[in-house]
Amino acid sequence: MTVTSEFLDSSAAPAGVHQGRGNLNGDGTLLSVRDLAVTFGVRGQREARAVDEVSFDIRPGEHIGLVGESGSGKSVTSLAIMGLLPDRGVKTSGEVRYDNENLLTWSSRRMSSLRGRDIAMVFQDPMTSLNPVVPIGTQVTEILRRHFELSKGDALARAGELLQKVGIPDPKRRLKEYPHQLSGGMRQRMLIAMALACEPRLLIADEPTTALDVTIQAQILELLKELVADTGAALLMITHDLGVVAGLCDKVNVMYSGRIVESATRRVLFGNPRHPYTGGLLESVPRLDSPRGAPLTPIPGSPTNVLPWTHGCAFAPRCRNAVDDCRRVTPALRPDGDRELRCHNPLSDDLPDDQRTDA
Amino acid sequence: MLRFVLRRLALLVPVLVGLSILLFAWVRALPGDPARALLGQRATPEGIARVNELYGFNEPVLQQYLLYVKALLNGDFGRSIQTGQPVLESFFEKFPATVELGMSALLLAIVVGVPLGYYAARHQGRFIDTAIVSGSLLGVVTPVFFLAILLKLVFAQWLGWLPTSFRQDARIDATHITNFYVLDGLMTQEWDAAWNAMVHLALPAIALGTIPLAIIVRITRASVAEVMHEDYVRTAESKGLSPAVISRRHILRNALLPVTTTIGLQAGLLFAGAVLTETVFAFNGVGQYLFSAISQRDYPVLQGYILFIALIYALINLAVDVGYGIIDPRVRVS
Amino acid sequence: MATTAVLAGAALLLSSCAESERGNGGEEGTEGEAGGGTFVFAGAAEPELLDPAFASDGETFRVARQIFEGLVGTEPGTADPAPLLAKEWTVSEDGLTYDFTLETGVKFHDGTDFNAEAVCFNFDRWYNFPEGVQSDDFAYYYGKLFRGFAEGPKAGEGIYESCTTDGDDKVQIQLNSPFAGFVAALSLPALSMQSPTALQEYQDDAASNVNTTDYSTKHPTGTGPFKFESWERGNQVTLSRNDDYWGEVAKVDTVRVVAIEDAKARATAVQQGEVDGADLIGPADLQPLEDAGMQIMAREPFTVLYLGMNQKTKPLNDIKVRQAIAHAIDKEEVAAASLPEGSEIAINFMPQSVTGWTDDVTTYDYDPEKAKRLLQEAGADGTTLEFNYPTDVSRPYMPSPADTFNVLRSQLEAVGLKIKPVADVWSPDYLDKVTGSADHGLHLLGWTGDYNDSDNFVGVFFGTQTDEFGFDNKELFDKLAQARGIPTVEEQTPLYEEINQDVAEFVPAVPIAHPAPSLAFGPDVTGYQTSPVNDEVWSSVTVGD
Amino acid sequence: MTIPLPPAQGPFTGNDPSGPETGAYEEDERGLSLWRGAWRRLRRNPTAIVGALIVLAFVVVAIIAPWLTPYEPGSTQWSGEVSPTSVPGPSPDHLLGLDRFGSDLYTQMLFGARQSLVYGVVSTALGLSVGTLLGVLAGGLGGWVDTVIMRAVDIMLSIPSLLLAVSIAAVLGQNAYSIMIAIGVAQVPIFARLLRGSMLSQNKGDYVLAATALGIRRRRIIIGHVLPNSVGPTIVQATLNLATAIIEVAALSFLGLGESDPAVAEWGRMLVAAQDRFEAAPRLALLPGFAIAVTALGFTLLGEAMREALDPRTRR
Repeated sequence: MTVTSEFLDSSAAPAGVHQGRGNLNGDGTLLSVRDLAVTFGVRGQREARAVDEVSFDIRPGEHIGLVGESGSGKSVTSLAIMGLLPDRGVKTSGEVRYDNENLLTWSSRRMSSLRGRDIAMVFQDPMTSLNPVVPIGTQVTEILRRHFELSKGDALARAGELLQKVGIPDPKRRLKEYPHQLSGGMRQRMLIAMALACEPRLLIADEPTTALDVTIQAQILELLKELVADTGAALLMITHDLGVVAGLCDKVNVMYSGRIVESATRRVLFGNPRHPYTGGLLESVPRLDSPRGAPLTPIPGSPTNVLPWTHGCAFAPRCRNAVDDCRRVTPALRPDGDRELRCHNPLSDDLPDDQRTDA
Repeated sequence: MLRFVLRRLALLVPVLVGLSILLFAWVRALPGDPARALLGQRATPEGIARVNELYGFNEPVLQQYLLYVKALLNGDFGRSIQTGQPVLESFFEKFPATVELGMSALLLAIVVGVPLGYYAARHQGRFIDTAIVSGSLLGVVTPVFFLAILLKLVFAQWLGWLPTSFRQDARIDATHITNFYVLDGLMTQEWDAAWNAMVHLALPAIALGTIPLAIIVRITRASVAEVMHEDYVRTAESKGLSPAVISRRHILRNALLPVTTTIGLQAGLLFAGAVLTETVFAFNGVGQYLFSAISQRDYPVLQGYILFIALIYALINLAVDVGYGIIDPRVRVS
Repeated sequence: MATTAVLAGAALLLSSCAESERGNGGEEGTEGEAGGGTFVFAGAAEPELLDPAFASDGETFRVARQIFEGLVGTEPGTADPAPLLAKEWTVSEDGLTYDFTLETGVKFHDGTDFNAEAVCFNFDRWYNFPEGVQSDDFAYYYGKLFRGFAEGPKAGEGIYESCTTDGDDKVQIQLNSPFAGFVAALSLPALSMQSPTALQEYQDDAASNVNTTDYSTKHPTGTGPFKFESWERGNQVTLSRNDDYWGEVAKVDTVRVVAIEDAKARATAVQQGEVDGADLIGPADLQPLEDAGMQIMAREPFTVLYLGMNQKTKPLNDIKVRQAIAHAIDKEEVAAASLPEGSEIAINFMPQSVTGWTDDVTTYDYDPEKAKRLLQEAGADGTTLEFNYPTDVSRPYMPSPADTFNVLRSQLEAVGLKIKPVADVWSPDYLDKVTGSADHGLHLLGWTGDYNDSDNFVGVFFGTQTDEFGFDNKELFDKLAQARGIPTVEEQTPLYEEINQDVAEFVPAVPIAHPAPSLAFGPDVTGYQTSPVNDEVWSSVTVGD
Repeated sequence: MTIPLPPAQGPFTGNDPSGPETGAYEEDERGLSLWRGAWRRLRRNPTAIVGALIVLAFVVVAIIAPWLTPYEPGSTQWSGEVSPTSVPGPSPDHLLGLDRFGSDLYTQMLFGARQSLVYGVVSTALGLSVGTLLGVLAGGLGGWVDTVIMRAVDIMLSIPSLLLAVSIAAVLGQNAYSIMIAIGVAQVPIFARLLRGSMLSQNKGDYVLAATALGIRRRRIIIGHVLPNSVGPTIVQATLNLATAIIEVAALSFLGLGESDPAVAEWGRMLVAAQDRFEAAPRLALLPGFAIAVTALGFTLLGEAMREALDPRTRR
């Protein structure tokens, strides 16, 4: 049972659901981010570079993780891709290549017809991400009617199906209800339903489970995984939770203070983290395979305690491995075997086998 | 919903009772004999005796109060010292004019204020925003009567574009059924009468509407600015919705909730403003009548009108709350 | 004086209007020839009610004069009585019996006949007013003029004896003591003839509030050139032409009287063409209106404005102080600063046209030095005096009291007095305080004559001991009572001249001026006839081309 | 599979896209007290500066008015130069000309500021003190005291404040005090509500809970902790109310209440008096009208800037 097939088979399906959708980039990627930089300039204060030198590729159907603490720039990256950053006080440079074009140069009008249909997004907090005064039905149908020429009735019928897909019981009734009448998990299902309504080619999920109860989190991840697989959409998973990435992603990019510090396949990264920050993140996660009673090791300091990248390595103030160079020389992101790494003094890659993870 | 309304109405009772006590005490606090205060210059010995009997001014205070309330419940709000007209009758005669003026002012305030506030919020920090915000501040601090005088001077006296006073040209033979002149004109298809009434409404409505307009601009701006950054607006944007749908359905529908409440609160302001505006424009409504009652010391009129205005004010706010419940589903259920 | 020019202009305009009327009007204006249209006139307040018998205010009378007529009217442009519903009359030697011959063929608006019986009905109605309406607030004029009623506290004090009919067109009124102003008084709207049928049907003189009876609000019925149409409270009174009028039918179809309290607003309304005419135009607005092409008219002053002094308070009980105040006042400056052009400086408490006016009185010329000297002699320099004046009112004799007060204040302060201003709203506070209590010092007040009668001026002011002036001058009171009782005007004259001299000597108040009330009209209004006693009937008015 | 509960303000909370911009900025404000922070923000806010300058100018003029003019207020000594159709304009002797009563307009304007300040401050102080007392009693004692006071406040709020003021002035008679009292009383409900609300919200605050847990007596908690924390909003409200009070004084004068001297140096009264000299001398109406508006603007700007400064959340 796939949503795709139903969409395409359904007699009510609008002609050319996928019509007008772009091709892949010349290099076979669906989306290719190159040297993305985002600068916030608030009047009267010095500019702050939230994202810099960010590059990664997403191929069709691929699941990519973007991992980092809050303030690491991962959400800004996703908003930049979606063209959702505010116009004022924000400077964006670099390239977001999609359909052989740079999305950053698109007009807002053109972006808006791409959003929701080609690239969709699920946000972190389902409690605040749904409009409290608009019935759920309208919130689902509006995206369908925006991108497909559907009558109100057809859109409602489709919305009902979608709700069923995401596991919301009694969709007919729910469609008439308002968000506050739903639980948090239900709401996140709603948001996922909306995001997948137009069968996007890329789904960006920005911390989709953070705000949910632990028990719900797994369910939602499972649902996401299943639906993404069914529709064949690529997934960009943004999270601070390596656990989430471990179960989902093919490739992982770790960000710190606006830059990618390590980028590798899941297996490589989890098996042998080389950037001290990646290592720190992994050590602070409880693992089923760690010895009983082994203490979790948090990363010392706070993410606000940074060194500007222009002066050296931003992580240096919190880094156990920091050497003099880290405070003087800006590290570059260099290929390092099966990964890319931005570090003067990486962790050794000779971790014992039993500590390697196969998620 | 019904229970909500009933509960709110029940809450109104102590306020009205308290108000009646206050107004009852007020007449007794006025300098001089209460019966004389109520009858004014025309106080004849018989009149005083009659009022004394009617309100029991010679009885114990509690008895007096009960008699007063009994009279109120019988619809006897006393008679004007000036005209001898029953207070209730004059109120209903003049109320349509004030409602017409107040509604026009409010309509103006909403129709102009909401888009301005919205526009300012969407262009926060730019020149146009600064201009709108400064303008609204000026609107808030400019005294109604000063504005009314200015408008009258410039548009009526100097430029001669609009009439200076009255609700309708005395030259026009208009049929008055409801005393809402515009409505009357439309109902009887006396188009020139309706138009004339509207022209006469223009300046007073602008004068009276300016403060609510300024307040609505400010609240809308603040509210839109807040809602604009809500997650659900970002969600809507991420769905690729057109800016129009985002504004209307996702921003305004939320942002206007606090504006609704404000509109209810404006009602009190409008009544006070109507006293000043109607006076400047010789607009024959409750406000002008109150003004002359104030200057003529027409206490029965003041007493009755204040009670009515408080009641209407409370009902308007109740209506606004009910309306709020209709717009905001979160309130509706609870 | 510049004022004469204005008056002459007004007169010119009026006479030319009158001429043109005669030119095209013929004997009786037919409907076709009448100008038609609506004449909108703004007064300063609403009428209080529509039954003039219970009224004493100008606004009520203004409307009443269009609907009702008395037995006697006034000669156009003067205060002198002239035939109206009564064609002619004779008075007996003793001044007690009056015989009136009535116009015939006159009908009330309700279609009933005006005849001798109707006249007696009205006289009897007044005489038999129930106690509730005998107070000054209602039957003020009847009470003042006839001094008593059939019942109540003033039973038996009245001078009215009886009314007898002789056929349909002859009426004899019998008084029990002479009243020289009787005929002139009958020109007052309060004593106009009302339809007995309508009164019986709609009026209830015993109602708890006669202001709100059906008759007083919806059914006033007289014989005048206009019929009552409607009264929208707070808005306007609408009258329509009486096509069956016994005299010359009115020119305009409809007349509306609106109330604009504020003098400035009245002026603006005329200028903007919102109304065709307005009364009591403030002095400040005359020039701008004239510049804008509006017509300005001034009534021949039949008013007096005075500065009253309460002799119950010190040091005003000292005649030297009162004389000093009289010398301190520059009447010309007061008139220039606060009164309309056309006003005349006063030396008597009555206008020149009234019997008894004389220039042979003590005048107190403007002489601040003398004033200071007198104050020093009285030991009163530097004293603080309360000065009461009303706010928010314009009266025919006092168009802008605050301005008048201010000029007087600075003049009085210039001679070393200190002034403490006490302002109150005109009604009821000011009137109560000044005429009904001893709690006042100096005050502004005045009078507009109701009809040509000396007693209507000096008698009103100084006839008895009052709270207003606070003095007890038996000699003066007696002289006034004696003058009142003299049956003919000719015999009264020397006595009133003497009284005026006495008053000037005694200085109970300082007569300041005879202000000329101003009216303004739009450029296309013709035929408005001003009257010193406001007896202005709008039947000759036309609007537009 | 989650990361352990982070420490307060720890690394793994939130998802703030604007994180980097505020990071460094907040750092240096930490440790400043609320008041010092507010003061800093106030000084940086151009709105506050404009407002403060207007208020300062107004207050200074009001205080030193007698030294700025050789004439007495309300003196109509040049009434002879004024006629119904002409009011002398500016001249070396009279910077702004005369008014319609023959007073020096410049002097009247200066002393008008004084009058407005006195009326505004006295009435607001009255409203503030009575309102605060009632609010503290209601919020502090709760129970029937609260019910009674708040019902009374509801009743007062059910009458539009201008009408309330008018009714009170009617009882008190025509004098300056009646205006001050009337406007003051009309402000009572505003302060009572404010104080009660802030007391109630703080009653639930952590530090009150802590203090209660430490066994500190209720009265001391209120006086020592709750009240000081309400000072900020109260000052803000008082500043804003000054603006309203100044306008309402003028409105009551406009309605003919208040002092009886027509030539009194009071802006509202001057405006009324100027109405029928509009054509001859528009400045007579425009100057006091703008003076009222600008003064009210000053207090409003200052009040709003103070509100922003005290409550950083409301900042844009």
